[in-house]
Amino acid sequence: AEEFRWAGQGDPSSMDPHAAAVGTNLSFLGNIYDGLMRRGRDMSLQPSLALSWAPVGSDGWRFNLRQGVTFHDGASFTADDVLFSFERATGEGSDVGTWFASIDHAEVVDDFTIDFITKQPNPLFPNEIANWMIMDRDWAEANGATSASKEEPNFSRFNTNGTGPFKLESRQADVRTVLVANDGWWDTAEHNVTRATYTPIGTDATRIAALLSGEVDFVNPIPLQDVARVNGAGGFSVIEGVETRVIMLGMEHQNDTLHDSNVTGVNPMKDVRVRQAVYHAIDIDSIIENVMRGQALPAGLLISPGANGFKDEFNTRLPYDPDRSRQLLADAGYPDGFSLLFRCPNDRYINDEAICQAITAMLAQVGIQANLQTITVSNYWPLLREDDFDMYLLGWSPGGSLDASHPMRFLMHTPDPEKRLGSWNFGKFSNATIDSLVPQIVSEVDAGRRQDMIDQVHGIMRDEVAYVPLHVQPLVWAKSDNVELTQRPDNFFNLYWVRVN
Amino acid sequence: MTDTNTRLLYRIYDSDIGYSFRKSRIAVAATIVTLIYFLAAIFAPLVAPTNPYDLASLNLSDAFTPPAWVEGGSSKFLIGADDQGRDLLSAIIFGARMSLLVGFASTFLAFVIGVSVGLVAGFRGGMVDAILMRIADIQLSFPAILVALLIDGVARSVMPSDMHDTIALWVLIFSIGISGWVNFARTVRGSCMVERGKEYVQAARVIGIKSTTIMVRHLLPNVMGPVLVIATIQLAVAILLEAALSFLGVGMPLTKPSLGTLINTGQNFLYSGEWWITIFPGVALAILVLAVNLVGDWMRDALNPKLR
Amino acid sequence: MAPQNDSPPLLEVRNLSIEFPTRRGTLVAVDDISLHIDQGEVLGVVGESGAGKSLTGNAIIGLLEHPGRIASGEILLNGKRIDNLSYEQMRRIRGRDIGAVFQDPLTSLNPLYTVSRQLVETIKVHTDLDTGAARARALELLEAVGIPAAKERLSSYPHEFSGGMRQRVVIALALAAEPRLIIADEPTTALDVSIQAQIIALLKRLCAERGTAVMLVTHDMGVIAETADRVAVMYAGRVVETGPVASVIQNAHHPYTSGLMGSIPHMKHGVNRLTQIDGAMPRLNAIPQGCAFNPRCEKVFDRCRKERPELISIEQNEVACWLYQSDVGGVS
Amino acid sequence: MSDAPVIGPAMTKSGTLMRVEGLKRYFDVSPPLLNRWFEGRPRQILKAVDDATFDVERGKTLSLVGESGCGKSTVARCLVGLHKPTGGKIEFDDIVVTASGTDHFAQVRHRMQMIFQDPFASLNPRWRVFNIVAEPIRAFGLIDAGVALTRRVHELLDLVGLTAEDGKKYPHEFSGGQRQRISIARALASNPEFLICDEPTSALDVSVQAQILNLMRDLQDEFGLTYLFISHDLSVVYHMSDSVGVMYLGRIVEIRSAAEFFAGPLHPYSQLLLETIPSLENIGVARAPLAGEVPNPLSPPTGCAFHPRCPFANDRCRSERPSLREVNGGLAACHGVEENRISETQQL
Amino acid sequence: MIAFAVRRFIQAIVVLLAVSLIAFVMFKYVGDPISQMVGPETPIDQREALREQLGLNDPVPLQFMHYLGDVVQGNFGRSFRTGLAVDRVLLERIPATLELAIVAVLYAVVAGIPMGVYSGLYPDRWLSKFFQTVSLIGISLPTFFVGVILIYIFGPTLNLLPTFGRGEVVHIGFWSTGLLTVSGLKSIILPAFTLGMFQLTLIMRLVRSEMLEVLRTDYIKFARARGLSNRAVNFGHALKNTLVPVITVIGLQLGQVIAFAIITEAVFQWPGMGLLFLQAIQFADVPVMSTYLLVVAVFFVAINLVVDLLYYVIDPRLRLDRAVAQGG
Ligand SMILES: Nc1ncnc2c1ncn2[C@@H]1O[C@H](COP(=O)(O)OP(=O)(O)OP(=O)(O)O)[C@@H](O)[C@H]1O
Ligand SMILES: Nc1ncnc2c1ncn2[C@@H]1O[C@H](COP(=O)(O)OP(=O)(O)OP(=O)(O)O)[C@@H](O)[C@H]1O
Ligand SMILES: [Mg+2]
Ligand SMILES: [Mg+2]
Repeated sequence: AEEFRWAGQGDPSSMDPHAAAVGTNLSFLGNIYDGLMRRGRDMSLQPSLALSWAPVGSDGWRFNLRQGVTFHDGASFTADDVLFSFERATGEGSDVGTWFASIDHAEVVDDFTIDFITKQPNPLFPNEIANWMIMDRDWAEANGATSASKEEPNFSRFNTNGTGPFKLESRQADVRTVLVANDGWWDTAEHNVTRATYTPIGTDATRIAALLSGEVDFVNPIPLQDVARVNGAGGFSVIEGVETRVIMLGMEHQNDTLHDSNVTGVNPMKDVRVRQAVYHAIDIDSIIENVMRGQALPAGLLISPGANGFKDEFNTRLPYDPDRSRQLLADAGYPDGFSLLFRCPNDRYINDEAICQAITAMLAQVGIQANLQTITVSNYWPLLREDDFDMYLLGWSPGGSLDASHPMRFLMHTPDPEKRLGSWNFGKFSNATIDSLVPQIVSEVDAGRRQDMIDQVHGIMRDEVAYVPLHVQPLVWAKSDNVELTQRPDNFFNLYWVRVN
Repeated sequence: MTDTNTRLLYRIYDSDIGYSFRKSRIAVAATIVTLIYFLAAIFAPLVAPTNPYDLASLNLSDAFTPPAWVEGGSSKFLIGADDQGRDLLSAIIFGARMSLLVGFASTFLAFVIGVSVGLVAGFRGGMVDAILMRIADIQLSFPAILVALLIDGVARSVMPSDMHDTIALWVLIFSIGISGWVNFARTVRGSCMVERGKEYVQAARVIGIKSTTIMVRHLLPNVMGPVLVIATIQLAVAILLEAALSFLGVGMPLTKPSLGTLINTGQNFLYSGEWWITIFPGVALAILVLAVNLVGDWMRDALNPKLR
Repeated sequence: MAPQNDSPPLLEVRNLSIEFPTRRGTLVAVDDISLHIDQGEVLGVVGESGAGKSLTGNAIIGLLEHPGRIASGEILLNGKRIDNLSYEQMRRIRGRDIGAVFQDPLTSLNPLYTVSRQLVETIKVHTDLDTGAARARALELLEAVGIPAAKERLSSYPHEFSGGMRQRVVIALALAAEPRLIIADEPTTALDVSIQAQIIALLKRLCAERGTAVMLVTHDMGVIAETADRVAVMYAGRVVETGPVASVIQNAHHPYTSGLMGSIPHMKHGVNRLTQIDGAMPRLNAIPQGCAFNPRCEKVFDRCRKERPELISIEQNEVACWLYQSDVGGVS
Repeated sequence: MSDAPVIGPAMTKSGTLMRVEGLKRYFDVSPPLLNRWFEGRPRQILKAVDDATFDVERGKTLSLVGESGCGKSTVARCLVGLHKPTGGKIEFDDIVVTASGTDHFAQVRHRMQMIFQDPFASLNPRWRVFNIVAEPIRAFGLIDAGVALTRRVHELLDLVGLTAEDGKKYPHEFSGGQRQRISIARALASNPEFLICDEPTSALDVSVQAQILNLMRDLQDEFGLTYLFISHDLSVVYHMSDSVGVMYLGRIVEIRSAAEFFAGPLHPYSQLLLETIPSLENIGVARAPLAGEVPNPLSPPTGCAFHPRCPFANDRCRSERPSLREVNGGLAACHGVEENRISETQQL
Repeated sequence: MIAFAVRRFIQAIVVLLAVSLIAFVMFKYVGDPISQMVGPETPIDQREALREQLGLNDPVPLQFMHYLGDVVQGNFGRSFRTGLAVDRVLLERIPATLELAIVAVLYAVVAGIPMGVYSGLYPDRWLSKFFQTVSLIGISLPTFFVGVILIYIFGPTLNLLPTFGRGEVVHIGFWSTGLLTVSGLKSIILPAFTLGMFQLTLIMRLVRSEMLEVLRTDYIKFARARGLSNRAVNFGHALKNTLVPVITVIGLQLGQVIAFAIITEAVFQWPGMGLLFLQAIQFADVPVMSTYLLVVAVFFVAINLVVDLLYYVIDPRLRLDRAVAQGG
């Protein structure tokens, strides 16, 4: 009987695996629900409820399912449950519908085989659904939980019935959630945890105090500055890794005027020289050393090393060169600089506020007066959606697919609500070549040709300074020495890799 | 003129209150400390070694410089630098300026509202009084911090967002001020009810002086004693409240930090050994509030005839 | 009427001075006064506001308030000093030997307790009676002070009584342990004219019945006239004249006393201009040298401004005035 | 207006200056609505002054006496406009000041002034004496600020026995008697003809009281002032008045010339009041105290309000309220007097 | 008595109505609930539909009427964020906050009153001066700062006390209590200390000054003149008379404590209403916020009611009606 207690920053907003495509939820629920496949310690796709998968015909994928799997309530798992989970995930109220954007329909072949028919070839489909979790149709129907919608009293938001390694024992939202090991799990358990308690602790200092005073075994994340302290405390260790999330600056590309500026009637950011000037003004090494305490990688791309399509030669940054920056501004017609509205979240990314402050100071040194406005993330997105910024800070992680095309679809393609493309491209960066390349990249099966197109996009991206990539955010977890666990680069934490000694 | 001034000064010096002040070493010390804060706040740009608002002057590589006497410290940063490479001493001086500004302005607002309401309620009595005092009751059932949080929240969502930092100061002043008027109103009302029954008020009414004139010229000066005490206490409360709001993330923005904001940011570096970033602003705040409270305390005793 | 026999007077105050240390030096509020009260005697103490009457009374029951203190002098009860007793020893004397009635009946009673509780509490402190007996005694006392339907009123709270009734309760409390001396500090000033007479009459009757001596502090000469056996007239912390009541009123020697008598509007004297003493009693911090009354005195002469007069016997009275100092001879 | 007379016009006219008819002032002291609903408690009207009628002769002094709470101050306040009368008529110098519909009060306001009881409360402690005295002058716009005003204030201070220098001080620097002088100076500032004095000396020591009473009489002689003098001290009233009105529970029970009144009051209450005056002559003789408590003005006894305390009360007194009737050159409200059961010579 | 009760009740209703109106109107304009309810990917038309469905497009007075109607029926809506019925969520959180508040106030009272009495009785002793000084420091330190430092000291440094949460709780009916388990008791020490420190100071200072004032009254002097013992005078007479204002303040403070618990709960991750409220503010969770406000107001009103009744018990003068008191 090994107890494991851990603390994180926030609580999963729902126990429904389709309700929110948010890391916190998916990571947590991955302990309760299984998907068709799962990612290993190195992010590689591994069989889970699907034993194998392969393209079927030209436009589809076939999944052969594992037999003898039962849900926590004892019901057995069949292809029908997969079909149900697909319907549910694409249905009303689901937040994970975009994972299936390429799917036309699904067909149950037999009890343990299912086909997903795509609208056009989609080589990445298995990657894209790596975080998709399977629910039991009978249980959902019996409890009126056939949709993931939020507003009705939805049973599935507080109750679970997965096939995963842990069962939900009790849950008090925002206070504590207790899981117990599922003895009937289909896989042999690597973990030795019989009971696991999760507590969300919002305040950094309190969270780290909880670890250091032995009240929890593991916390995620810890503030960067406390790494040394934890390592030095004795009995604790920090697990550091590189997350797949890239932090960047976004800029207004389309509007003809800035929101808050001493230059009116023009949008300097439309001038690529100005965007380059911003790029050159940023001393990323200093930010990494002082704000990120040396625990981040400088980024030249919107994807991190290890992502599909990443190439080192494109990952170089424009050098820090304030003089060049001033020169570029002068060339663009702003020898005295200009001012702009710089928006920044203060509780979304690691040290986001401090990063923005540092950037503001650096921009000030070349003459750009950024009016920095920091705000809690829940109010941040609406502002970005309302186009209420001149420059903003964004972090992007290529989700389950870990593919270079992911940020292209969301961040680089011209916004197109119809096709659900460019939906996070708040600055409305637009480049015809990229727009034509993105669909091709998405459906291209040949790896070489695909990489060429990706490189082409990355080239344009950098020439145009569509975004100013900053760094790849680190993952900093801390645990007590008596537990072993695995940090996955997507910041998912899996209980089934935990051993308590 | 100067002659009357010096005479007035001497009168104050020589009065009972002046004497009790001189006799109380604590009160003198507290007043001096408060004055130092005030002067430092008023003349912050002259006093502070650097201008912490001038972002262009910041150098990120100065970040986390410890106090000068600690190993690794630099004489450039007497009590260290914060996470942005800002001179902490300057930040504290400017932070105290913000805290005092918020404290003063909000206390003044509470004072104006409270005293007006109290005067009207106490002088008019009857229905007007009943209604005003019920409003005060309702206000009281919203503790100050809630009121401030609410107003702040509302202001932030109603105002255009790029004005947030610009208006943050005003929002703070308004919300803290609004949450503090009841004490003034109740006290003034109480004293007013006593005073309005006194015959000097009736004497004024007999010669047909207008009510508003009576309130302002006759009553107001006579209810000011306890009001001053409350004002001092409210000043301390307002400074603390501002700090608390900053801690909860709705106070002054990081670009114009108050002491509370500084503590809040610094708190993140307590465990990593960069204690000075939070401890110094914390101590600065505590000393300021303590000094103000001490002055208030002394004043309460000195002005309370029942206690001397 | 100095005591004729050998036994000491019930209460004797010898050369009592009371002072207040202040920042501008020590204020002498009561300056070297001597008084005595015999068994069953009513001593009236009159004087203007601030003359030091209450302080004297408070000093006698040992309740001088901080920072006031006895600077010198002795207070003797039955010949034994009581001014230097500990709090506990003095407590035993208070209520049992010396009772007190203060000016304002509105504030003398604890508003939170019933009348009976306050009475029973007092009785039990000074006697061995159990609660039942104490209650019975309380009832007797209330009846004695003339509270109608005393039985029902026992469990009333002070605020349920009128001012006059409350003062009766206060008197009952003061008499609860049958003290031999009552210090009544302006017991009627806060009361209505028509009630004042009732209370004075009551106090006088009860004390006469029980042989209780009374020190009656007041500034109402009329009250003194009808109640007191002897009078002490105080001015600026000093006793300026003392003697049997009739003699002081009708045959005042001290210019202050006679001025005081003259300034009382007399019904029977026709509507003349009142005698008036100009000026006001000096403040404590500005008591003139010599005789404190000298700036207001019509008969002032040099010596008055320099030397302080002591009490000397003139006829039945004792007077502190240089006019009557035989060695110099007055102006008269 | 700098050549305004230093002193109010010395009135040579004689006759009635102030005429009060049927003056009523009621206070609604009902318990709160809910108490009335749930506890069945009635509305309660306190008749502080009920049907008071009297005249004040020019240059003369009318005194009102009576126990605490009998309505003396309320009468005074109605006269100077501090209370709005519930009913009745007030005429000042033939100008109807209060009657339904008309209000000429502003016209006469500066011609009457009031002196209050408490010398400690009647001066604003935060004002310098100069400003206190100057306030009515400024309020009525009698003299423009400047030298004339200063001179006038100094004259007034001088008049009441203070010095010009005293104008710079604050009230707390004065003794009670001096403060009352300041009050008088303020009251005289607007050259009033009529002064209402509500127990002006009851807070003072006798020796000081004598100074004030003398001063008031001097002023009356000098300027022909008319006084309404309120007191509960009959010996003071005796000293000051030309005529006396006795109030009991909001009603005037007797009103006569002072000489007659003190020679032999008619109403039993007046007789009792007179009895309670301590006398310096009868040393050691106890007064016969007036029995009984002051009745509750909220539920005054039926009939003659005095009957529970009256040794002469009979059934008629208990049921029928007497009204003021002419008796021996004065007015009295008493069945006994009317029926000759009580003669003025009969002493208790 | 009935009238008194009814009056109090009506006042309470008015206060509650006003509070709910203010709460409703204010929160009507805070944040955008829709963006919290749906994922970031949900298209505009779906958002609009949801807006319509939730009645967020109705006229404001109508929304308020609906809201009131619901509140009266005990239906406080569902949290925008978690979808849980708000009353259930809050009900779950109330015990934590109440226990914290009550323990804090209790500690403040139990320590504050004796300290106040002592320094009122013996104002010149050094211990009184010490109390005075300490208490001033107590009201001069920001709560959150104290909390942070305490956590630092008792958590990682000394490893003595838990630094977050409530520890083990025991469920008794709907109530969950941490006061019956060792870990629960240990957990409440730091937050209650932090929260109560300010109140302790207030109470101590108030008791002291009331004591000083009461000791100067005539009835205390008269009680001494009657020969009562020091004890009887100081505790039987003086202390009881100081209680009336002290009780008011304690009552008012309990309301304040519940609100100021927001900070303490945030620092110590105490799973009470305050933490919920703070989260709700962050997520513009209107139903939770307005219900929290209502709950605080209800507590406030309830406490006031109790205080009034206590007055009634302690102070006989209040039992008398105004008019009678005047007439007598
Ligand atoms: N605490 C004090 N500090 C300084 N002076 C005081 C204090 N208490 C009393 N005195 C002064 O002592 C003098 C005598 O006071 P006391 O109360 O005995 O006068 P009194 O004769 O009783 O007057 P009253 O008739 O007004 O009661 C007064 O001048 C008063 O100002
Ligand atoms: N504003 C008021 N509201 C209610 N009742 C009042 C008010 N003013 C006076 N009264 C009542 O009217 C009655 C008469 O009061 P008034 O002050 O005229 O008496 P008084 O004769 O002047 O008494 P005193 O001698 O005490 O001054 C009293 O019972 C008093 O309680
Ligand atoms: Mg006295
Ligand atoms: Mg009166």
